[in-house]
Amino acid sequence: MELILNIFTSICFFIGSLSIIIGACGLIKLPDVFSRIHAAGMIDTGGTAFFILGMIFQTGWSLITVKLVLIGVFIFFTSPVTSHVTANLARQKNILPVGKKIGKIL
Amino acid sequence: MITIENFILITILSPLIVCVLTPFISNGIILRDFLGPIGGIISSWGAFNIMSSALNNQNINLEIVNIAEGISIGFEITPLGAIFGLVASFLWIFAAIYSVGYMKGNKEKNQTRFYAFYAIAVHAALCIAYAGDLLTLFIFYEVLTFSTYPLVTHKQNEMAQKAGRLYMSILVGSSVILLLPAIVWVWVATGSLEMSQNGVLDGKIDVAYAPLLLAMFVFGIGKAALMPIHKWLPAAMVAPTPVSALLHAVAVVKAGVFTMLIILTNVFGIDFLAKTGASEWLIWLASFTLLATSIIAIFKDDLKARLAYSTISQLSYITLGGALATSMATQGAALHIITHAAGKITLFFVAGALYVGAKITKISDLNGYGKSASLIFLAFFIGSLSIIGVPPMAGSWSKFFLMLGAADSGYEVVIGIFCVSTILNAFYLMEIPARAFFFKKEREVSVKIPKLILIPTLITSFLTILLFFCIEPFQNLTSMMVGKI
Amino acid sequence: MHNNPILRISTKILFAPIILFGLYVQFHGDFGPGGGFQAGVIVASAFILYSLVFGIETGKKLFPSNINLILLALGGIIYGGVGIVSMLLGDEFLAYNLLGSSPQSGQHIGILLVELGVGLTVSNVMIALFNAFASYDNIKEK
Amino acid sequence: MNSFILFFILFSLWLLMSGHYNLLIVSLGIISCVFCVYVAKRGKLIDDEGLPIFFMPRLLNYLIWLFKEILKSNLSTAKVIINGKVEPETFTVKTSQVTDVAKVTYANSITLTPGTVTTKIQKGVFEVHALNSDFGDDVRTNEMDKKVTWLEGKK
Amino acid sequence: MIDILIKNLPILVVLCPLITSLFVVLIPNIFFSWVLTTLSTFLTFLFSILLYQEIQIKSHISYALGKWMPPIGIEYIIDRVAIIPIIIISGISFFATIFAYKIMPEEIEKKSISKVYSLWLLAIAGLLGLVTTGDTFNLFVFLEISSLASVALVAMGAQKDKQALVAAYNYLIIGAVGATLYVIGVGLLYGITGTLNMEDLTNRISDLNNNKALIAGFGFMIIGIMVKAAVFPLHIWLPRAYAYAPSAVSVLLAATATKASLYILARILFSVFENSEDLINNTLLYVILPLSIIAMFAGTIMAIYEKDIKRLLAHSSVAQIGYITLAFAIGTKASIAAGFIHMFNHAIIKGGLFIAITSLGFFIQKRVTINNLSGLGRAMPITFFCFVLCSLSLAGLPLTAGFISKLYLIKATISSDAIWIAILILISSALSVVYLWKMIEVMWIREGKKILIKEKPTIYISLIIITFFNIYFGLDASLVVNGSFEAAEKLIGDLK
Amino acid sequence: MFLAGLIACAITGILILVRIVLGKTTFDRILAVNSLGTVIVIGISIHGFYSNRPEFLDIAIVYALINFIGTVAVLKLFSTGSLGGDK
Amino acid sequence: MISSTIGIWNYWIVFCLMMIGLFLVIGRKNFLKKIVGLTIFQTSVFLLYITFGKIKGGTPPILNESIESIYSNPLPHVLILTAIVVGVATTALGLSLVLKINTEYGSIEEDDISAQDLVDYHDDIETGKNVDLKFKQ
Amino acid sequence: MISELLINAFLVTIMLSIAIALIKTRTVIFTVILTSAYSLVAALMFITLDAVDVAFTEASVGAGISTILFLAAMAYLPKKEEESISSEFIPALSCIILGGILIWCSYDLPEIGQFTAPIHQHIAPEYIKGSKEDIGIPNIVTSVLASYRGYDTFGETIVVFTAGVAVLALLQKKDPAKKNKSQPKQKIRKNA
Repeated sequence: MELILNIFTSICFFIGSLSIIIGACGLIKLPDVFSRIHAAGMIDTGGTAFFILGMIFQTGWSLITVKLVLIGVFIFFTSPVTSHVTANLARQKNILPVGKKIGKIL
Repeated sequence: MITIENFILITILSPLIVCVLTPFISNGIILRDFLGPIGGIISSWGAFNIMSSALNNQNINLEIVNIAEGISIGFEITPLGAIFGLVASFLWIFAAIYSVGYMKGNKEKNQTRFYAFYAIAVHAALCIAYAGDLLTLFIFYEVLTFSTYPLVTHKQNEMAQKAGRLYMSILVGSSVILLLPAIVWVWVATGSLEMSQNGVLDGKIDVAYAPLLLAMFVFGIGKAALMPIHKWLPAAMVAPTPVSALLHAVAVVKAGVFTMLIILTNVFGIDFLAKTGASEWLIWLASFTLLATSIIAIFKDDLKARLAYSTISQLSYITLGGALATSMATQGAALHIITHAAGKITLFFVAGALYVGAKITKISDLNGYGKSASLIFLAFFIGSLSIIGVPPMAGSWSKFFLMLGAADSGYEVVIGIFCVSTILNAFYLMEIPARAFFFKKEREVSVKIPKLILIPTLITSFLTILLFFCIEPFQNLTSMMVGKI
Repeated sequence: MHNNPILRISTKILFAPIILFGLYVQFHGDFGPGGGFQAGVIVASAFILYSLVFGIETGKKLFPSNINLILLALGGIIYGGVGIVSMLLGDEFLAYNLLGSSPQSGQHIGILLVELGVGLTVSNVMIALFNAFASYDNIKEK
Repeated sequence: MNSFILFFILFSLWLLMSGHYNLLIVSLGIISCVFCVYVAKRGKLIDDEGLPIFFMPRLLNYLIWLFKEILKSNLSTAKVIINGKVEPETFTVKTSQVTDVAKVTYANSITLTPGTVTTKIQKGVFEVHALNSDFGDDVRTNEMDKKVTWLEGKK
Repeated sequence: MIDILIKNLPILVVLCPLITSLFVVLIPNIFFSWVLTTLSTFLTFLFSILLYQEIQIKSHISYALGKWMPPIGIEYIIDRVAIIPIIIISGISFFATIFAYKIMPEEIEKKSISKVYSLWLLAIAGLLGLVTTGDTFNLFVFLEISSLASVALVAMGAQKDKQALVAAYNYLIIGAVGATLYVIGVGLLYGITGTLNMEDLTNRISDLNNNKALIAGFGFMIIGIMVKAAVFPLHIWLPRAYAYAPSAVSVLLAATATKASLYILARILFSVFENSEDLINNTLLYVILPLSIIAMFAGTIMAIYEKDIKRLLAHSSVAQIGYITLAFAIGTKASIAAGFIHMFNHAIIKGGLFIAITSLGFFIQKRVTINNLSGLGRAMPITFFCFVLCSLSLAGLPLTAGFISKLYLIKATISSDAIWIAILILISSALSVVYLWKMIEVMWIREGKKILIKEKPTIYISLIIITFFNIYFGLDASLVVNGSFEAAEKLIGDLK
Repeated sequence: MFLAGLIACAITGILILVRIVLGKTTFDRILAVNSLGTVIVIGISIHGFYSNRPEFLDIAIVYALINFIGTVAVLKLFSTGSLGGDK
Repeated sequence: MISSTIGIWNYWIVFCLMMIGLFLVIGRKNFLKKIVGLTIFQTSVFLLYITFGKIKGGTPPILNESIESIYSNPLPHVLILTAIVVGVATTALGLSLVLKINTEYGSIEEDDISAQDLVDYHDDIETGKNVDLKFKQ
Repeated sequence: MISELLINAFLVTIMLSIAIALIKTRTVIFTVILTSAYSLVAALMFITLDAVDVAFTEASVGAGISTILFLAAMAYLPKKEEESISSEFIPALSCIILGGILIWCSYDLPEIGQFTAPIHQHIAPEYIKGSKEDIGIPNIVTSVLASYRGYDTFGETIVVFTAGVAVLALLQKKDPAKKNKSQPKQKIRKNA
């Protein structure tokens, strides 16, 4: 049982690690603020989710799980907010996104 | 029956009470003006009693305040102190009367303040006279300095400010930097602040250090106006004349030389000095001062300045007497305190009278005033004779003893110096009555000398003659001082 | 920034849980990391978030500055009061043993109250600091 | 009413977190929750926006779907980042929700799925930035819009 | 009840202003907040006097806070040494509070007054806590209370003079660096001994000889405290802080703030590290002695050339602190006693001088500079008279308190065969007459504008009292002198 | 396993730091700092498991909270020029 | 040698950090930067203390029945808790002063401010043109 | 062991680089962000050094509140730091000297984590024992904080209170009546 859980955790951690590292790479690689937000979003969502899942496998059902879930919920809740507000502000300060534009811009 | 302790208190406190009362009754001007003389009379009554008890060789110790363990403010009667106390309090009567006349006649401002500080200065001088230990001596030495500052700068103008600065910097500087550590040194060396008739330092201090300690004392006592630190005295002449008269002829400078004598006799002890020769350098310094200032005095045209330099020179007599470290010389020095005081106060009174009466300050302006103010110049003449040392004036006694002492000590050169100095004295002092009586008047100025000025002047000049005949009690005291009765 | 609906709504939703979390930290300081300071800061940060999003004036309406001042002192008074009570009970200052029926319960009560005092002061000071800084008027005197 | 609901939510949260179930701590918990509710009420936070109860029934369903979407887009974003084929585009979409809460949920959902970000919100229109046109197409299908509108449950 | 009071006296002294400060901030009324402050400082003064009596019986009181026995809990130690700064601080603060009544509302906006009084009490409480504590870290906490409160008080001067802000800022930063250095020192010592309690520390470092960490820890502690005590090269915060603070605050700070730190310095040097004699002797001889001598002269000379009077007095404080540290540096019983005597006397002298100068400034409504003083001696005779007396006391002239301290200082130096130091001390004190006289002269001699000034009793009453003390302790110093000698005995009696 | 997670977090952290340093616009930095915060939250949680005391997740929560509020504050500063403004 | 160096190298880093912080305080003329430096300095000192408290193989000092192990030293933690709060208090006060200074002087550079002060001082004293203070009447 | 060292080295490197960046940078906002980051990393360091409570506090107080305060203050301050004219040599030298002294003395400090060091032997065991027996709460830090050294904490509360009152008194808003009178005074510039 413990072994299986450990394997699950390892898998989750692996995926999580991958996603945060790729996210970080994206943060460096991508050309402008707006596209970087996507990479950051990867760290916030994919990374967090998998890591927390992996840890939940370790704890079983206990107080710690609750807290882990809370952390997850909190990050899920705040991450889009900060991303959006950042993007919004960048737009307000007249930073235009690169690339082609389809449709009109507000 | 009033005990001697109470007499000390009476003597010391009556000027203080005068000072405290003066501001409160400044509305009743007349009463205020009388306070000084009354205080003087009470005070000198006490001083007389103290002197008589000193003559009976009563040993009186009075501790007023115990500041902390081992230090206190206390009073004690020494023969020398009794003399000085009497001089200061007795002459204060006349000076007070005189100053009323002077201030009124000159229409000075801030008279109340003047009288108050005047009284405080007298108080400090009296406290110095009866000081029981070195600390008390030092404390009131400083009080005297500070209480005279408002008097010196009474005019509150630029010149007064400059003079006041010089006055303070020399007196305070020297006393704080040198006198205080010297006193503390004695304290540390002997373990107490007491003084004794034969000195306290014998065997307590390394002989090699004795001249150094003496130097600290000598230069610390700026009021004795030895040569490098004499500058304050002429500068202080910007003060109103009563101040110059009482303080810079009697209280302040006499406090200085009194302290000097006390240090020489009661701290070092003349035997100790004679044995170690620690004071030899002082003899030469004092002699030099004596001659140099006499010569300077000749070239001063300002009357008060000339008198000031004369004072410096006379003070050096006293220091010299102490430094010679023989009993005769010391006696002479002690007597010179009183004789010179009587003489010099007269001279200053005259200078003030001339200023009030005719606004004259320069000697060269005096030509021919002898007739219009003959009494004044007569007083001046008598005073001058006393200072020169001509019998039957008091000054002759002290000069006589000093010369004897010099002969005793083996420094024959000093006798020569005395002689030269006497000639110089005669030269610069006699010029004034000579000009007044024998020179031709250059311009006509009416001389109006108020009675309140004239009378004290005459009385003090009379005193110089009186003293010649009544020197005996004083002489007894001085011989008690040197332990030979 | 309250006209940005995303920010506004997330603040509205998060506000109460943050305060609750702060109070949780406050009262569970005995068992895990946390205590008055941390709790105070968390509670204060909830209010700060509120003020940031809805504006400082609204924030002051929610938490008037005079109440803030009173609570600011009250925290210290509670802390000192516990000490003084223990002194009146005959012990030394801040000795909690006599506060409860047994020394241990006395200690518990004491620590609880003391931490409460700390939390109150810290949270109120932090809010007060934020308010003072944020509503500073940059106009020169005279 | 809403206050009570908030209270119960908070109190259950407390109980879940606490782990100490003695009288003192629980009563402190109650006091804390009451305090929270009071402050929230004072701050005028207990309304449909601060406590969107009407979401509750269908929320879980939506979340599972959203999570799936997030995983998918994570994968594709990772691909894009590794490949480096970035062709960002900006466009606007219309929204069909009524309440602000729902709009915010929609916007947040867009943002949460990596690859798309809402950059501006105006009355009925969002400005969305996408990493490349594939992501943009996902949004433009309006699938998510419908889901959120369904979640809102008002019409 | 009385038992409880007596038992808890050591803490009550600190607690009284501390707790009151929490209440004062809530009172919006100016008058009542002042009344409460005065009451509190008075009670503190009363407690400290009671404590003094207690000390005469017991000689050493150890108060375990929270009933945890010393090395475990925090301890308050009050002995014959600590009582001196306690009395100084509580006494001066009482008079300063009385002085503050009229002058505070004039300089500070009405809305902030209660807060300022609260800070005032906090500063006092911090200083008192500083001197009573027997725990090195607790000391830091109270150091910070007092310094934060004093910084804020100094900054309140900005309402009349904007330079107060810069002064307060420098005070804050330098003070914080000093406190942090002190904490580093405490940390290093804690690292090698494992204790924070001073007495325990003394015992535990006795077998650590030549431990580098010990030396460094000691050094950092000393530097930190020296910053707070404004010992010479670290004094740069002081002149401005004193000069631009609100009047009442300058009085409080000048008279008390550095005293507490100086006491801590003495305590660290002679009590905490009494077992590392070499270290202490070297520090005294090669660090503190030269610094003190430089301080004496630098402070005095700066004061002579200074034209802003409050700054002038602050420079003179630097010099006076030099005297005190010099006394410590000589390190004999007599000299340390002299240091304590001067600490006490300097507090009352500076208190008086600052009260006088600030009330002058208050009446002329200007920054007090040498030019502005013209003619004030005649316009304000009472203040001027007290000012002169206090100045004379500062210059160390007879019949004043300052003379006593100078006398004992010189005696101590001469009896330890260092007559050159005695001469240096006296030269510097004679120089100090120069700047004091400069002021007196201007007030006395120069004609000023004819201003009609009516001195108010509410302002000069505390000036008169402090001046009276200046004279009184010059005439009856046995209390101070005996106390100081007992303190010195306690500090180094068993050492040398 | 946990160590691996930690190392991954560390690598991510360094990469993000590179972005912070490179910066370009302030918004890039804010974004990167925010991501760094998330990574650190994860790291703290993992560290708890790694050191066998997983009960200290409160710190992670606080961290996330502070991260959020900090970002909001910075953004507010940029949008209105002060933290007190109402716009 | 190496082992002892490893044993204390953490101290060295902490000391370096401290010195950088201190340098910011005393070397920089910008008032805000000084406060930042102070924060860095203090935080580094906190690290020093916490490093003292660490025990190899220890766990955080929170008792747990299920774990029997060594607990790290709690005392430095307590001290630093205190110190952190003190630090933040200092920072807050410093910042408020900087704000006021900026308002009054229009600058927070030390050079600029001392130049202004000097002019002020000169106006006040040398020329005798006395600056009236803002006393309330 | 190695891994602990590794984590430690990583964090320390980050802290050092942040500190150096702080020396370099002249932009205020960047300074503030870096300071916040420094505190956060320090908090991580505290966690790895077993000081969870401290980490908690540092994260919330040191990083959270002070950053917000910095930001709040920054709004009114110049956004750029000017290059100073005066030399930075002497401050740097004195810092290096102090650092040198500290490194010199570090050889006599106990090795990190050594259980036999006096610091762990002297008083700390009594706290650990006492917290269980006398006080009965698991968090030793809390029991030391609130009970054994409760007075320190009291002092600390007072420090916070002091700071609060001080800032309130300093930044007190002026009476509106007075504000109307206010006129901007002419600035005195360096060259003027």
